[in-house]
This record gives sequence, C-alpha cells and structure tokens, in this order.
Amino acid sequence: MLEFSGIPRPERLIDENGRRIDGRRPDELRPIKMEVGVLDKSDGSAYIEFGGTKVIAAVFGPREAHPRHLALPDRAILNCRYHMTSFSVEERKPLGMTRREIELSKVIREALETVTFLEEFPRAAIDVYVEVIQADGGTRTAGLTAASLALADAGIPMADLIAATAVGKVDGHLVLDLCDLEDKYGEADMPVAMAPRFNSIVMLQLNGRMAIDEFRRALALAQKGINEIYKLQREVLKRKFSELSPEEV
Amino acid sequence: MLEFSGIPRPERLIDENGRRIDGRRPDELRPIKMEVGVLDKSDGSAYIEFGGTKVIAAVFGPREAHPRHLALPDRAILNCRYHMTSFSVEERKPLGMTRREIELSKVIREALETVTFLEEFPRAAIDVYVEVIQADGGTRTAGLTAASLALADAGIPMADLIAATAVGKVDGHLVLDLCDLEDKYGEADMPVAMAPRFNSIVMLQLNGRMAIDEFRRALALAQKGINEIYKLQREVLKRKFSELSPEEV
Amino acid sequence: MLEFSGIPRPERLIDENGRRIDGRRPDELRPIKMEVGVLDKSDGSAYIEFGGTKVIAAVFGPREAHPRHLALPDRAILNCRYHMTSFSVEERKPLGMTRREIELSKVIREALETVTFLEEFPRAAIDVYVEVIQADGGTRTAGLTAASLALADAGIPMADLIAATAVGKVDGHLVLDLCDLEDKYGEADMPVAMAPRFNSIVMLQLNGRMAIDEFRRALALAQKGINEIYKLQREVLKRKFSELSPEEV
Amino acid sequence: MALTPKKDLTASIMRNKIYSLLLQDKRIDGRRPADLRPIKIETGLLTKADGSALVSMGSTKILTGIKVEVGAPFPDRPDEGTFTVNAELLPLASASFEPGPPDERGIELARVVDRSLRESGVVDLKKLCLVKGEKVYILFIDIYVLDYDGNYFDPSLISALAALATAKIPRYEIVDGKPQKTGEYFSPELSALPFTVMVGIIGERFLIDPQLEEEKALDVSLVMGTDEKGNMTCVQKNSPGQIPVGLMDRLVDVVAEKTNEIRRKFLQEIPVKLASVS
Amino acid sequence: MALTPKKDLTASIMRNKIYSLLLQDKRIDGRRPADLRPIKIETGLLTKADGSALVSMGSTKILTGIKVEVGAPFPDRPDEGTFTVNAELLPLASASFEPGPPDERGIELARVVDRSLRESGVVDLKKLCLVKGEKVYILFIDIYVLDYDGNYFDPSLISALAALATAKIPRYEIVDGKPQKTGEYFSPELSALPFTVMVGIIGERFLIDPQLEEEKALDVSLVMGTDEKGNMTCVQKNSPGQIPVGLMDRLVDVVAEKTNEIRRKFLQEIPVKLASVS
Amino acid sequence: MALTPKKDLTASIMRNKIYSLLLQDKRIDGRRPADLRPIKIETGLLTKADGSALVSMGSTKILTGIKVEVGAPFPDRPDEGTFTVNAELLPLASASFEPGPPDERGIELARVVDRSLRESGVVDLKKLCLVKGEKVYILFIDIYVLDYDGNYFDPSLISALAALATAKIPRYEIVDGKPQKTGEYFSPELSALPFTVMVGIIGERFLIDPQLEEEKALDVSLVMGTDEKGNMTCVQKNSPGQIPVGLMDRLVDVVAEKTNEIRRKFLQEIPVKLASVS
Repeated sequence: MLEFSGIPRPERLIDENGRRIDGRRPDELRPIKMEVGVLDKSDGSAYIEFGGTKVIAAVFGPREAHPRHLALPDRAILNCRYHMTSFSVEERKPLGMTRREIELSKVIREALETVTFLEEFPRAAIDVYVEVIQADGGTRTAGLTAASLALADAGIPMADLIAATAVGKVDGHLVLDLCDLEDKYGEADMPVAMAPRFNSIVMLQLNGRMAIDEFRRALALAQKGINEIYKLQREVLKRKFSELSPEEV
Repeated sequence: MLEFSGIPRPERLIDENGRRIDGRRPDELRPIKMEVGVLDKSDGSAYIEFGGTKVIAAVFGPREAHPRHLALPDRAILNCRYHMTSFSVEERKPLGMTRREIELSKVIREALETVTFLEEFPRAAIDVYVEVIQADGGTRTAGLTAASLALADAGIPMADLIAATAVGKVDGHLVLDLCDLEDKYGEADMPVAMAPRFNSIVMLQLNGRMAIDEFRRALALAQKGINEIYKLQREVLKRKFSELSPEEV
Repeated sequence: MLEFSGIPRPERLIDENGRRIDGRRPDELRPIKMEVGVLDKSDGSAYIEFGGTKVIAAVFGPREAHPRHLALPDRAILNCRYHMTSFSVEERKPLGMTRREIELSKVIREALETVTFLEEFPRAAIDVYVEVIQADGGTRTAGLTAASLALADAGIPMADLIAATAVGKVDGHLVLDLCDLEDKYGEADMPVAMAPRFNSIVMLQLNGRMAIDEFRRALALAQKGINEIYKLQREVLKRKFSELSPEEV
Repeated sequence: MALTPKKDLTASIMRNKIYSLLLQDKRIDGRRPADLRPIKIETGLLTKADGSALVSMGSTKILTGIKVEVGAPFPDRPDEGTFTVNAELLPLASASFEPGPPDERGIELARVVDRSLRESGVVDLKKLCLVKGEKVYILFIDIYVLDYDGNYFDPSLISALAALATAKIPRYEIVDGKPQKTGEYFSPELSALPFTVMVGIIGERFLIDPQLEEEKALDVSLVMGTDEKGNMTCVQKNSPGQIPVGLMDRLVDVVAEKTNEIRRKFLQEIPVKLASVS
Repeated sequence: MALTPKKDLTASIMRNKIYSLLLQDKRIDGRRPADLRPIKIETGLLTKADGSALVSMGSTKILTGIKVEVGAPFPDRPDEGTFTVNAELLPLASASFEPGPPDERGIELARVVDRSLRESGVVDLKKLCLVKGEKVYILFIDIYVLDYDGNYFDPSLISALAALATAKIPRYEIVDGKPQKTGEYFSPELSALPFTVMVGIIGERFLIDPQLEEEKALDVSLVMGTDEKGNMTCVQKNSPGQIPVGLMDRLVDVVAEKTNEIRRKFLQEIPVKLASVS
Repeated sequence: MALTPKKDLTASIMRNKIYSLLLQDKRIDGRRPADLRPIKIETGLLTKADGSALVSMGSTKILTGIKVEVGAPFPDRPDEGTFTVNAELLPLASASFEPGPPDERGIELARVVDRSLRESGVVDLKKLCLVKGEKVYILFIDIYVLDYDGNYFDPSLISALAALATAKIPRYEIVDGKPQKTGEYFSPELSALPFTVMVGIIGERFLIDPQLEEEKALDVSLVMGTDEKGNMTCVQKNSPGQIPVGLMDRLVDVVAEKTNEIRRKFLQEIPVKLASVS
C-alpha cells in the first residue's frame, strides 16, 4: 500500500454506534457518481467516483489487431491496462507500470473477457484503458465497473455488465466498500466483482486475513453492494440510450 | 543544460567594443570546418566543426525497411537519431538516449523530411545518424547541417540542402552562432534551420525569451549566418564531385 | 567477480605437498555429478555438479521459430541463455541479465552451434537454457557441458558432444578445474571447451595472465580434464539410452 | 527510433477542403482562422494532488497534477527549489497513442511546457528553498492528455499554470535536521504568465488551435508563445514541412494577440497574485 | 500489455474428457477430484543461499532461495526488517515461458505468495531489526519455477516457507556504527503456516491442484489458502471465467481440509518452531 | 536473446577465394597473412574529454574518450580508484549495427578490452585513491566504433591505451571534507602495455587483422593478446567454429610478434612513462 505514509491510524475505525470513520454504516456504499460517454475520441468511455476514488475508463475497438501476428482467427483479443496517475496516491507514484498495476491489469482483463462476446470479432482487438485519477480505496473495483460501462458505451456486445466493490474487515467488523484508511489500517480487504445476471464471481482477491465464516459473510455483503452498483449502471446506460434520438440508436 | 557545471559566469559576455567572449563580432560565425565522405562504411557521411562543436553524420540507404511492416507503399521512411558521446559534454552523459536527444532526433528528422524526395523510394528506409563528438553550443544545428551534407554525399535526391545555425541574446545583444558559454549564461538561444532555395524555415526552436521585435531581428540574423553556411556546403559538395573522375560520377 | 566479498585470501593456495586448498592435486578435477532427463517439460535436460557448482540445462525444439521473421530458410536458429539465480553467488545477483551473463550466453551459443546439425531443421528454432543454481567456479564450462548433454537428451543430432573445464594459474602453479577461491585469488582462469572427436577448441577465454609457455601447458592440462569429462558424458548418455526399452528407442 | 506518422488519403482530401475554406476565412467547425476553441478551466478537483487542473480546449482535455516533495537541490543552484515536467499521452485519449513510456511526442510536449515555464521564470525557485544547499521543495508537474482532439500544447501549458497557481503546498520546517510538515500550506507566487498558441499552415494561409482533423491535414505547424510583457517565450516547429520566412511577421502578431486572449480568460478563472500583470 | 493465452482445440477436447471423468469422481491421472499430487520437500541443498528449498508437487518443481542483506528500514516502519518476494517463470520450465523480465504471470505469482506471507504475519519483522530506524535485515525470497506441470502457486508457497523455516541467517552486530557478522546464525521463527490450494472448475464440478493438461482445459481457476487457525489467508481468482457463487461454500471447506493436509506433510519434513501450531 | 548473424551466399564464395589466396600466402587487399593494416593514432583531439584518442586500423575507426569523476571506492578495495569500460557499436559505423543499448557484440568488446586492461594491471589503481575508503578517482573509458571495416577489437584496445596514456586528469584535493579541483592535472602512469591481435582461420590456414569482407567469410576467429613481458593477457574465441588444437602453438608465436609490432608503433606515437618497457 503506497498510500498514507503520512496519516496516522485513528484510535477507532468503528465508533460505539457502529459507524465508520466517514459516518457510514458497515453495509453502506460511499456516494457513487457514474457517467458514460465522457471522452470524445475513444469508442466508449465512463467516469466513476466511489467516494474519493475517481476513475476513467475508455475503450477502443473492435479494431484491427496490431501487431497483426497477435490476431486470433476465432475471436478478438482483449487488451487491458490499469494505470494510476502519479498524483493519484499519497506518495507520488513513479512513472511506468508498477508490479501492482500489472497484476491488476491482468485480473481486470480476465474479468472483462468473461462477459464480452469476443468471438463476434475474429482477428480484431478491443483495448480497454483504466486510468485512476485519484485513489481512495477500491480503485480496481471502480475501474472494472467503469470499464464494463465503457464497453457497453462502445456498443461491444456483452453477456452482462460487471459490477464490483470491496468488502473488508475493520476493527473486527465486516464492512462494505472500504475507503483508503480502512484498507490501510483494517485487517482485510477483499475486492469482488460479479456478473449479476449469472450470479457468478468474475474477480476475487484477498489482501489480509479473515475467518472462514467471515469470508462467507463478506461474500454475501459484497453481493449486496454489487447489486446496488449494478442497478446504478443499468440506469446510467438506460438514460444514455434514451437520450439518443431514434436515428442514432 | 548539462554543460559547464564548473565554469563560472564571466563578468561580461560582450565587451565595451561589442566583441564577444571569444573575440567575435555579434554577427560573426565561428570558424567552420566541413568535410564529406569521412566514413567508409556508410552510404554517405559528413564531419562538421562549428568552433569547438564537432559532429559526424552518416546516412544508410535507401535500403529495405526493417521491420518490414514499417514500410510505406508510397515513399521511404526516414529514421533519424541524434546522439551525443558520453564525453562530449562537461558532465559525463549517461549511456542511452536522454529526453533531450529524443526531442532533437524528432526536430532534425522533421527538417530533413521536408527536403528529401522520399517518394522516389517506396517501401525503402533511409537512416540518418548524427553523433555529437564534442558539444560547444549549436550541436543540433551543426548536426542538421552535417546530416544534410551526408544525405547529399549518399546521393539521395533533395529539393535543397539544409543549413542551420543558432541566434541568441547575450547581455542584451543579439548574437549569431552561440558558443556554449553564451548559451549557458545568455538570455536566449534560438536554433534555426532553413532551406535557402525556398526561403523557408525547416527547424525553429526557442530556449529563453526575447522581445517580439528582437525575435524578428534574430530571425534575420540567423538567415545571414545560414546563407554563409549554405555557401560553404555547396562548395564542399562541388569540390567533392569535381574530384571524382568522370567514370565515378 | 561478484563472489567472495567476504572470504579473505588464504595464506597459501597450494601447500608444501603441492595440494590445493580443497586437497586436490593440480591436475585433478572436482567430484562430478551428471544426470540427464532431470526435467519433465523440456525436450531434453541435464544437471551437472562440478564440486560446489550446480547447473541445470534444458533444451526446447526443434520447434517453429518465433517471431517468424527470424526463421532461416536453410537451417535452424539456435538461441541460448546463460543465467544465474539471484542466490547462486556470494552477493545477491540483481534480477535481469548482467553484461557478464550476456557475454557468456554468446560464447556458449557459439560453441554449441559448432557441433549441432542445424541445417537438418530449416525454419526451426532450438532454444537452450542454462541456469546456474550455485556458482563455485567454472559455471560456464559446467553450463556448456550440461547444455551439450541436454541437446543429446533432446535427440538433436550433433557431430560431437562438447566437454569443458577451466584451467588456471594459482600461486604460480597451473591447476585444473578452478574452484571459486582459486578463481578469485589466482593469477589466471582460462575456460576451455572442446569437441574431442575433432580435437578442436570450441570455446576459449582468458581472464588473467600467464606466460606464453604456461598458456601452452595450460591448454594441454585442459585437454586432459576435458577427456575425463567427455568419458563421463558418454557413459551417462549410454546408461540413459540403454535404460529405455527397445520400443522407446 | 520514432517515425513521422504516415499521412492517409483522407488527410490529403481534407487539406484541400480546409484550404478552400481558409481562402474564405472559414474553417470546418465554423471558426475563423484566428479563433480559439472554447477554453474551460477547473482546478482543485483532486485532494491527493498538491495542485491540479483539468483544462479543455474544445474536445481536447488535459489533466495536470502537482506533487511536492522535499529533497536536495542541484549542486550548482544550492538555494533554489526544482521542478520537473512530465507529459503522458494516455492511450485512452486517442487511438494513435500507445501504452508504454513516453514516445517522442510526449517528450516534446513535456519539454516545450518545461521551457515555457522555466525560461519565462514563472516560479521563483529561490522561494522554494528550505535550507540552502540541503533541503528544497521539489515540484513534480505531471501532465496527462485525457482526450486528444488536436493541439495538446496550449491546454497543457494552461493546465500546468492553473495547477501551479492554485496549488496548496504543505509548508515544511526543519526540526532536528529533518523536514517536518507545519500543517500550513502556501501557493507558489507566479512571476510571469506565458501562454502558447499552436499555428497550422496550409499553403500561405494559417489557422490557430487546430482540431484533430485539421492538425492531420496541415502542411506544417508550430507552437509559439508570449508572456504578459510581450516577450516571446516559446517557439517550436513541431512537424515536418516548410514555414515561409515571410509568414513569420504576421504569425507573431496573431500569437501575441491570442495569448493575450488566453491570459484574460485565465485571469478571470484563476486568482493569480502576479504583480506585473496588467 | 499482456494477453490471455489462446486456448487450443486440444484444450476443448480435453475439457470434455476431464468433465466426463469428474462426473465419475475421476481424473486423467487417476487422482480423485480433491487429491493433491505427491509433495516432496528438500532443504539446505545450497550453501551460498542463506536458505533454500526445492519442492516438487507432481512434476512441477520450484526452487526458492533466500539471500539476506543488512540495510535501511522503511521510514514508516523503523523497527521492522523487510522482505521481498520475486518469482521467475524460467524458460527452461516450459515452452510457454519466455526469457526476459517477469511477465504478468510471474508478477501475480510473486504477489500472491507475498500476500500469503505478509498478511498472515509469517515472519515477525520486528525480530529482524538491528538498530531502530537505521539497520535491519532485508530478506530477498526468490522463487524460480524449474519445471512447470501446472499449479505453480501451491508449491511456490511451500518452498518459500520451507526456505524461510530452515534458513541460517548470519547474525550481525553493530561495530563502530557498521554492521559486522558475528559468525553466528539464526533461523527466523515462523508465526503462522499458511498454505494454498489451487482449485479448478469445469461446469459445476471442481478439482484441486491441476496438472498442466487439466489447467489448460479448465473453465476457471482460483487459489485459496488458510492458515493453521482456520483463517482465509489467500484468495486469488487467477484466470478468466465465472465462478458460480453457490460453489464457494463447498470450495472453502475443501481448501481448509487440503491445506491442513499440506501443513501436516510440511511439519513432518521441516522442524518448525511455531508456538501456535497444534 | 541474440542470434548468430546469418552468413550469406557471398560469404561462402568469398571464403573460397580467400582460402585460395591464403594457400599462396596472399590476401584480397594485397596483404600477406600475418600483415596488419596501417595503424593511425591521434590523441588530444577533444577538450571536454579528460583523455581521448582516435585510432584507425585500415578503414576501421575507433574513438575513445575518458571522463573522470570523484566518488566512493568499492567496499572491498577501499584504497583503489576504479574504471569502467563501455563500448558502443554506433549505427553510423555499419549497416549491421542497430541503434539502442549495446548488444552482445558491444558487451563482448567492452569486456574483452576491460579484461586486457584490468588483468594486466595497466593502471595502478592505488594511485587513483584520494581518501582511503571515501574518495577515489573513477575513470569512465567509453569506446565508440565510428567506422567498422572488420576487427574492432585491436584498435579499440589501442585507443583505450592511447587515451589513458595521454589523459590530463584534473587533480583534486579534499577541502573541508569535499573534493575540489586544484587546477593541476596528471596523467595516469601505465604499468603495462598489452595489445591484441585478431586471428581468423579458414581451413588450416590463418590470417590476422581481418578486414570486413574477410571477417564475414572466416570459419572461426579469436582475439589474443600479450603484454611487453610476453605474458598472454587476452584470449577470446569470438565466433562460432572450431579451432584445431594443433594450430594454437603457431598462432601464439604470431600474436606475440604482431603485438610487439603494434607496441613499437604505439611507443613511437605516444610518450609513455613505462619503466618496464624495453
């Protein structure tokens, strides 16, 4: 965890009323902002805020795979890069890809591949770029949620949207949608992404430790948050496509 | 500016007689040495000295573009690398390309492309290498001037030669062909390259600041120096080609 | 030499009885262990110990050259990488290839090319990987000896096996098969590899200095050691192929 | 080594169209040759950056963030803080940008902005010194191109200046030889306000602030800038092609006028403490 | 950017075969779905490494070595030693591994092992402090995949733990402000023993510890781990594909049981000083 | 990973031609088998380098420059200065050299020159110590191949030695704990004068100092060197191919004779203070 070199641990992360450091209940998401079509020059794009976490995603394609020898005869290849701006974190992130960014690019790509109809575009490439503008916990889940919206905005056919959030354990309590301080000083952080229509997990990682029983409850808590996010995603897309005049659709 | 970590600023860069630190008048070029065909194994080459600045340029091609997917169906591609030896500057330059070298490779390449008949060599590549042996101000203009001679030496058809020099502002005076100390301690350094036959600018940059009116006069001063250099270039080439026996021409 | 930052020079490297620091006579090899087929997933492999030096080699191929533009119409290409684990030497070796590893990859590859019938596999690639698990002197010669066994294990046709060892000069004496301390504190280390059937040298380097006459005697000493190693190599291969049931051969 | 990108057939058709319009003082998006696109400046959007600005010029969008550290000065300038400018042409901004380390275009952008800031003395580096020869403030000015619809030069410089002018830099003091935050913040005082205008030339005609379709069709382009005192602070020919010498006089005047227009817009949005700005 | 490797036709045929077998609780190599391959642990093979272990799980072979240096701690943890985990998928281990810097698979492996070690508190880093804020022990745990027949995760963690548990670290003391070897050695005391099990899923069926042919044919896979107290210490979905939410409950139980099996095997081979292990 | 360059058809035709000539003790450029090409040595051409030499051997041209810095010694050699040898095969020297970081050929060249200098003790490193354990002179010896007509080894070593022998190194002294230039200069005293000769073999015949056309057609080649006392100071087989063991005796004699020839030429040109050179 690069963040927070400076900010000391608060005495308590959950108060006597069960409220979290930012006033939320354990099972409460942070304020969410979602927008699609925020960039002009990509084929699809989305902007998401989960509290202080701010992420943009953009999609290019389907386009010709390049270099050509990477092209597959039976489906599109999907490239994905998760990247943070240097000023998105407490301590300036050096330019270039860190090992963490390379790992997260992998798990986000693997989640997206799971729901995208790549076989509809043989020999093509679809490029997904996730850029973290500000990191306040949950950047990979916000990024994956945004990437899924950007794919939809680009008109790429998908079996489902992907919605994602993190659950974690903080001062012994299971909480939903960790902010940076909870991530840093909590016992566990578990990012989860699902394809809700299929009731299936498409990304799952654990950083920290929790009892097996807690793990089961954490997964259920994540699913609750994911369903809320999924609803917002569909509303945003519905709004966008209803704004288009009939000729554009 | 990497150079001159050691040498302190002279009290005056222009003396009471309007003479510069090396005795030149403001509109005077440094001694110039030019030679073509200095290397055996390249298709064309040139060596130039502008005072203490010493530069070699070499050209390979037209040859098959490599890797082949870079080849263009309607013209040759032109590669250009401007590079300094580690010992060409005051403080040892680390191995590898600095950001400055990458930028200068771009502006030199763009200048050369402007006058080279690339469309005569579809699918081919022409490679231009500029190596700075010693840097005493004006390395990019010396390098570009040498590269243009090396292209001519290689027999690549060109609409015109390119001649280049820098103008600048030193202790409030506009001067021609800055040496390193003037560049370092002066107010402005402006490299200019022209294709004299077309009365056009093919490279132009400014490092520092000068009044708008000074800028106009500086451009005229540069043109004066460029015309002198252009004349020398043509003489060198004439001498070379006249030395060849009829069969060789 | 990275090794041995810590261990001081022993007072004498050769004692009054002409014995070396590990009790060997000057012309005596260290205990040798050789095994082929040690890895399951490569096409051929070998493990060698020369005293404390432990090396694995593996071979893949002949397989399709990749990227394809490297393929040669008349023979296979041979790739070779000599690499050390980070913990094989006294001071942890940084990840990535050092200049030393790049040079040794070259000389090992050039030795192997000399005896391999590459022209039997046009357009193909053969990849040879040498991994130094522990370095106690003679890693390149152990690596080359192992690589030659791994090629044979992979069934790649060869004009001869390659056997290799180092000779050197220690406290004024010529010695065979230097260990790390002798290499570090001796006057010269000369790795030699031969194709014994052809009585020819296929790798030869010198690190240090010795008189011309010593050089001649050192070469003869190396040849003595090489012949012993060559005999062991052939035994190991004979044993392996005789273990195979007739159907497998 | 990098190559000049190939011009496609479309560019050549578009060139003729743009040129025909220029002869009538018109452009494909309805602007006149010397019209800038609308400029929008937002600052302080981010809390983890010590300064930030999102600037759009038409559809081109630039995000600049500043991070400040305390470190050693350069040996030859012991009493001055330092700054570094980086620029990344993010692949999400354009199909023509590749992921990976900055290519020559990103490096050129960073260096052109760096020279504009450095040579016009925008930041008084002596005010960024904590302990002479030992500890100074180090500013990392990182520019990200988010959406590329032509001309990333001018909005990048605007966003760098806006991020600088509105930065809240944690003030340090030296306690027991080590830098410690005091809890206070300061904004760098700007000593100059240089802006640039990108100029595109077709034949003997020119236009400014090209959008992407125009930029791809130009014969040649350059970036020029002036500060509030009328000094040239930036010149960079940034593409192949020839600039007729005779055109320069006119261009300089237009650039001076247009950077003034940008400066007025900037000062409307950003409260700059700049003694010398009229 | 990396790509998900292409699945070949063989994989699809193999998938159907493996699935048919799974419906009968069988596997292509005769194992049952929840059977691990034989595990072999050898330690102390190397003398230049401060700790080392060669672990095989079936034909998959992992060599881990540990080198220890003395250096500065992280500023925010002045009284703790540090460790770093690297993993290299050596090209001699598989035709699918390329020479060069670690790709995303090697990085994922290193980070998954790192998290298992770090988050379960395997090493008491405070015991690796020499002089607070100045000198601490730094452990480099370097994992090399030598032979890859599927599932490099579980044996990599085993080999890292075995190398740690059996390491002989030179003890230093500070003499005249500089660290010097005392000539003595110590072994790091382990505070936890987390292990992982890789799980592969086809349809609604699962198997554990896939060998390579199985791994290539799976619909999806994940790595999960628990420590000796029954805490989840690792979860990593490590391939494309969907995991039915309803399957997780059953998987967690199997993983807990199987990591216990690995732990018993480990404790038979390696003399661990671990107060809390029952 | 690098590959051995492909030999073209021309090389094979040329091989036969060269071999036929060798049978008559002739070569394609009129030399006899054991003839060196003309050597030209120029020093002191550059003022920013602390030492420099331009050496040509036939058409092959090598420029070496030396820069000196003051820095820390290696911990295990606290009283010795250090030097580093780099070599770049500049792309302007040959159509077969690519721009970019040194490939295996450049690395081999640098390391062969480095070993010749280091192992024969050319520079007395103890004389390059300023303050034991703290400050020493660090020499960067950077070799650039400018024009490549075969055999870059021998002229590279000559130019490194010429640049060293004629270097004017600024002398430092320690003032208030910091190194400061005294304004004086010194030249490193050379303790040995090793030179190398590249030998090419075709069949059972050999030639020395091959020009490029010859080099490409050789069966095998090696570089050998001796110092002024008749010690072997360099051996490097530098290409694929087999060297008949029986040929070595003869080659050693030729190399010793030819390095003496180079040494005489060198001493004519360069005033070396070398006690032991006869």
